[in-house]
Amino acid sequence: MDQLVTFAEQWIWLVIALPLAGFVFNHFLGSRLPEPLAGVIATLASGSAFVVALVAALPWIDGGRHGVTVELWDWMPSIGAEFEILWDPLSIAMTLLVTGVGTLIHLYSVGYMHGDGRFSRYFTYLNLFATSMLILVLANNFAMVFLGWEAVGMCSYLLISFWYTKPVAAEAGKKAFVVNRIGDFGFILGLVAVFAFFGTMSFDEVLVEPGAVLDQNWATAIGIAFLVAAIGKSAQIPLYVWLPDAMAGPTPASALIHAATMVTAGVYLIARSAAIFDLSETALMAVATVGALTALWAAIIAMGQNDIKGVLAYSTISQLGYMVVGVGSAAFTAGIFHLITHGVFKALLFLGAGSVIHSMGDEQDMRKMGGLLKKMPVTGWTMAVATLAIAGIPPLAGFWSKDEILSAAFNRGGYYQFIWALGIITAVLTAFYMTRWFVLVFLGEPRWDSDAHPHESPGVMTLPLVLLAVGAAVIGVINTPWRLGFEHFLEPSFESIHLQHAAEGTIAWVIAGIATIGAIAGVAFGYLTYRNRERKERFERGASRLLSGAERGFGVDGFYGKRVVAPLAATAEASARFDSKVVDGAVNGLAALVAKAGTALQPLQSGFVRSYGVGLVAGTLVLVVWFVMRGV
Amino acid sequence: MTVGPAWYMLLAAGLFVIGIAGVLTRRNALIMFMSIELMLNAVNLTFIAAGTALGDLSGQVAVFFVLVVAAAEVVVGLAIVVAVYRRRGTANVDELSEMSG
Amino acid sequence: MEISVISLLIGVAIAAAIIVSLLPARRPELPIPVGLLLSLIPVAIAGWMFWEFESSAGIQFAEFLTIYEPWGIAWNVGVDGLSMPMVLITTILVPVSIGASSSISDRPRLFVTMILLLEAATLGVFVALDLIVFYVFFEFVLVPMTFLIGIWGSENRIYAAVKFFLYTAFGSLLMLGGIIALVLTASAGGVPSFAWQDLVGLGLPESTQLWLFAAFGIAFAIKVPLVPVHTWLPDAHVQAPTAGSVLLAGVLLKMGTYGLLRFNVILFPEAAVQAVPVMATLAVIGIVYGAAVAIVQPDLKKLVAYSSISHLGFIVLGIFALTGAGLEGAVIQNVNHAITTGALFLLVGMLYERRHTKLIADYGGVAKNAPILAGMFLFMSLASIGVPGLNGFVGEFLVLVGAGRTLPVWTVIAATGVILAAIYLLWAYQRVFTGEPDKEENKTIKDLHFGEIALFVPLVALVLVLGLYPNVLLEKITPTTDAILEHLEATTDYEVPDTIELTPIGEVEQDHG
Amino acid sequence: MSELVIFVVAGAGALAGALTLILAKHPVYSALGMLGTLFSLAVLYVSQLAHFVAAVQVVVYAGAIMTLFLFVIMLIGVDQVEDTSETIRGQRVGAIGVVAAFAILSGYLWLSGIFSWEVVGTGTEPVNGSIEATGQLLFAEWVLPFEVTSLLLIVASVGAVGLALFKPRKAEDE
Repeated sequence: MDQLVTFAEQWIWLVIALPLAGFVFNHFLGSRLPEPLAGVIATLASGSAFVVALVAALPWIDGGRHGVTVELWDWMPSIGAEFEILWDPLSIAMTLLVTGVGTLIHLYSVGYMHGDGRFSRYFTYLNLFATSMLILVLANNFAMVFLGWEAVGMCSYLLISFWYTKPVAAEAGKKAFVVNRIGDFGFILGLVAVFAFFGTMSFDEVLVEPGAVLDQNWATAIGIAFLVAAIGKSAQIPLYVWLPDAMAGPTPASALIHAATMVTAGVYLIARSAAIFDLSETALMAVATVGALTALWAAIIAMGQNDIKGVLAYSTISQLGYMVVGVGSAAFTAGIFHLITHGVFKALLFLGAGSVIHSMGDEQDMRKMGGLLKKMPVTGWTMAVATLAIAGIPPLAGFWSKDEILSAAFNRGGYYQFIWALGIITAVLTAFYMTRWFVLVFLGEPRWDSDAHPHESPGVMTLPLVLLAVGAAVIGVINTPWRLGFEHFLEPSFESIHLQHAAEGTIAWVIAGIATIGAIAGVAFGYLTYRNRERKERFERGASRLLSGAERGFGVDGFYGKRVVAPLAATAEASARFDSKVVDGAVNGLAALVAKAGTALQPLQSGFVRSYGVGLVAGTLVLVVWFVMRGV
Repeated sequence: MTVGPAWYMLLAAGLFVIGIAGVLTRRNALIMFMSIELMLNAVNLTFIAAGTALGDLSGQVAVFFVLVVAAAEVVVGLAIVVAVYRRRGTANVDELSEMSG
Repeated sequence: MEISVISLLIGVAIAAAIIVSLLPARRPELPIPVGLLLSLIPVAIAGWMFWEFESSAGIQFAEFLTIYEPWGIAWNVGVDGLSMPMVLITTILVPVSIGASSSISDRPRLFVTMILLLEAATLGVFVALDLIVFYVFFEFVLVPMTFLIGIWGSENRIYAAVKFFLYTAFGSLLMLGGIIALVLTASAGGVPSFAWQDLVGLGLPESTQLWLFAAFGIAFAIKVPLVPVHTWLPDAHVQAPTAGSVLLAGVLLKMGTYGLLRFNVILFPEAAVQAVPVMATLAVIGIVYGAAVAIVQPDLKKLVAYSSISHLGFIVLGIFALTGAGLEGAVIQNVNHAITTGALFLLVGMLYERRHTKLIADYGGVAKNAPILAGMFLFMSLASIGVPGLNGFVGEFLVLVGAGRTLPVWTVIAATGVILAAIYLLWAYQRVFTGEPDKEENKTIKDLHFGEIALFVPLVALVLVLGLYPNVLLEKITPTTDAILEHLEATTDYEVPDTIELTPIGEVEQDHG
Repeated sequence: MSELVIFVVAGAGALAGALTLILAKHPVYSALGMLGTLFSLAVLYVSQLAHFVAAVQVVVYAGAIMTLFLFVIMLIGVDQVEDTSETIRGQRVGAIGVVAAFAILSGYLWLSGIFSWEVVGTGTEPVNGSIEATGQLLFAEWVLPFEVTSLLLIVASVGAVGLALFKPRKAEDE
């Protein structure tokens, strides 16, 4: 074991360096390689990072072992920001998710991006994305987290606007970046405060015992600042608007953004700074509230979406809400657990959706699908698993993690039981809309356009689907109420914290039962409603206002456009006018004034020497008088 | 009876004022020039008188320097007058007002 | 007396200017390559200096030759942690800007001569420690720059050149008055000395310091420029040729921030402490206002110019945060901004050469045919926005966390500049480069050729090195900035806050857990 | 007593010459008036024991400079009679004003007695305006300014030659 720890200390930097090397290699040489090679190299880079991480993780698997830090080099020493890797259970879990799921997405992309003119460029971005996320999760100080944080934002910008010739894609990429920047604003303020009180950014000093430095108000303030950051990156209310638009990128990129990387960063940040949140009940409640509201709100919107990826996008937001509820209930392990399971099944869902879109000739409207299960059996059945997993049907992955969060929230009591209630409602809605999604796409009669020829995707794409489906089915076992393996594994990362544990005994069974019943009810209602055209139409008529509102996302984008962007643009316009008219006008006005004064004084310069002479003598006179007065 | 320096000063002042009047009222460049020379001479007179009165020979030395400067000035000034006359056919300064603003 | 390396550095720049000016007039293709080659010598010298530069606070490579003893004027030069980075980046930007001028066909010999003279003068500004020598160089910088704008600028060049000259000359005259007043006050009737070393820590009365601070401060504020004396900058940038813009943004503006630090803060510590609210407010206004105005600029070059105003605000904020991280951030941001904004101006210039327009609306979809150009623009934009890992972040972040301790409210407002920067640069990128090229001219636009890419190699390398390992600079800067803070603490009541003390929860709730 | 007589006579001569200078319509008369003033001043210098200066006054001023003046007057036309009517608006008023003011100021200063200082040298040890004394002072204490004046004269003569060589552009064109 000790050898493996040494291995981890010595070689863990490879986890970041390998994808980075893939990025550098493909960046300079990728475009000269034959098509699949760039993708293969990128996949290998990511995969080997996974292998290294897996081997390095072995000593920690049993739990109870503390993290090690590996310093690489100085960055900004005066603020305690070094390039330093923290290899502890939390970062191990994140790293394995990012590299593992990431590798499968890489592999899948080799098939999906086949024939794209910028094939190799896509893989450079993908590798860079993985690198950035790994920097984020492996960082041992807030500044380095922020480095990864911004870098994933940048990569998401590059990937979302990958097809930049489409104005929609370019716009979506920019929107993602800018909205994320609003969250970053919170992050920066949080970091500024951390530095102001701790004098360093290093986890070693900040997170060990923040209660010895911070007072109640500032603990809350820093918590809220980090919450704002998480709201931006993890697409919570009110900054979730970028995520649905992020669909404009290639579908596997969406999978990467939504499942393994990027959006989970916010949850990770809160979990990582658990020691600070632990000090402030207020901050935790704010987190839980944001999460619960987002989960519910996004689930409602997801019900009305007709875009195959749109449903998934809002479901991501909704599931992220669950994770935020988890960390907001101080059940940090539960939140991370859901992050992991969600990473697996959401990657699966997106890749499946990509497979469908791919085979349908870039058709994304679910109203033009249906009955694809027969044409695409592998995709269809893996999607069935994923749907049941996200719906929370036991014993699939989603059930365990979701139940853990809800149970913890209920167990925390008081206000959190209200949060729990919202969670249950969301769970029912989730089961419903995901079933609707599955039924519309894979069951029923074909509603394809005449020129569509759906077919099963190539093996390079279905292999990741199968692997992920297996994962989605079984990954829940790592943390069941009977054997809290994952929680135990993570515990060293949350040692000094009052972790909220799930309920035990009878109550646990009751809560699990309620959730299960809710999920089954949702699935059943969804299946029954959408499997039958008549009932479907009746339902859609009955709930038409809700559904059409949900389809438009309840006009939130328009509201922001009108109430936020437009006033901002007007202010900017006004500033520019002010600048050219008033500020510069004043300068030019002054210049004009001088010129005018010159013109006014021009006649004095008559050109007659004798006139000047008069002035000369008069001046001399004045001088002499002055001398006399001074008494020389 | 000796004449005190004050009288010399008065005489010099008179010459100086006359010189000013010449510069300001005459428009022949040569006469203006001579008026300036007159003013310089007035100043020279004060140097001499003061030097004598104070028993200091430096007053006379100062006159030498004024003289040299006056000579140099005359040389250049007259050259200018001649040059202008050759070009413009006049020594009337009122006609030379191109520098009017 | 041995000639020191600094005299050699400036001498080489002047010699290069002379050599270029003596090239035969009928060989117009010569000046640019010759100038480029010659301008590499100062890079080597400055690089050697940087290598040899020790990480300590004192003045290094100092040289002292009396010029006029009764007035205490001397060729008194040297570098410390504040000036060394600026000397280095100045020498690096000069060959880049000469290399970017291959399209100059009108009197190229004079053009290159002017750039080399500009280099000599700016180097002089950064190494001068005698106030008169500093002033002479500070003013002399105006001359070649005015010619660069006035001769090789675009349509409205005369207006811009005159505005630039008058505006900045006005400020420097105030400074000259300040210099004389300072030296007269300091010498108090004895033998005056214009040596900066003699003027540090005089303990002047506070009111005197405030007056002198204002005299110097206005000159530097115009140079930086701080709102509201910034309007010469957009005009100058828009009209200037590419090389002029690069050097203007990269080096000339830094003379302002450098001067604020070198003179205002160090010579008038009491006044500097007093002036913190004013200067910080101006800086923050500059950050937000510059960014807001930049968003809606229809002209790409003007947009970058306003972004400069915004970024320079960060530097000033960092200076007047008066904390270790703030000062470090300000100095390193000086360098970073020179690199990224210099590169952005280069790119705008290259776009202009291809399409002869600077209006954003005339572009669209350029990335399709010029992916390298687009990628470079995006890279430099991201560096400028302050994406971590690239250089812009280090300075901005250090400034923000440094200012957080002493100027929390200002910091919060300044941090919004981070959002706005993303908006204006990415929006500009979106409008210029993305989408389908719908205009005929944009469909045939050529990508960067080899020579152009070569210009960016040093800049990209610097962006990455300074983003990932800024310690190469920081370790040379920090001793000096620390010394400045010690000096402040020694001469005023000001105390650099260590960390802000709170009543920790741990103490309050001792019995709780 | 003799000094008083000399002062009155020479002073009157100087004033008369000066007035002639500025009032004569013809430049030649002006020059002659100037000449008179210079001679009168030389006389006054002698009475002030400034023998050498007086000699120089006659030789250089009256001899060289005035000759030069006369030469130029002849060169550019002796017959040029000046129109004395004033054409510049306000010039006459201004001129009279400042001249009067200057005169009044001088008179005031004279009356206020600031020139009536205690005479130091007279009677005890009169200054020696001889060539030796002057020369000794000039070449010892004042040697540097003296040398500089030589430079000035060279520059002046070079300038004069340059101006003389200058040809109107019209002539060049023809």
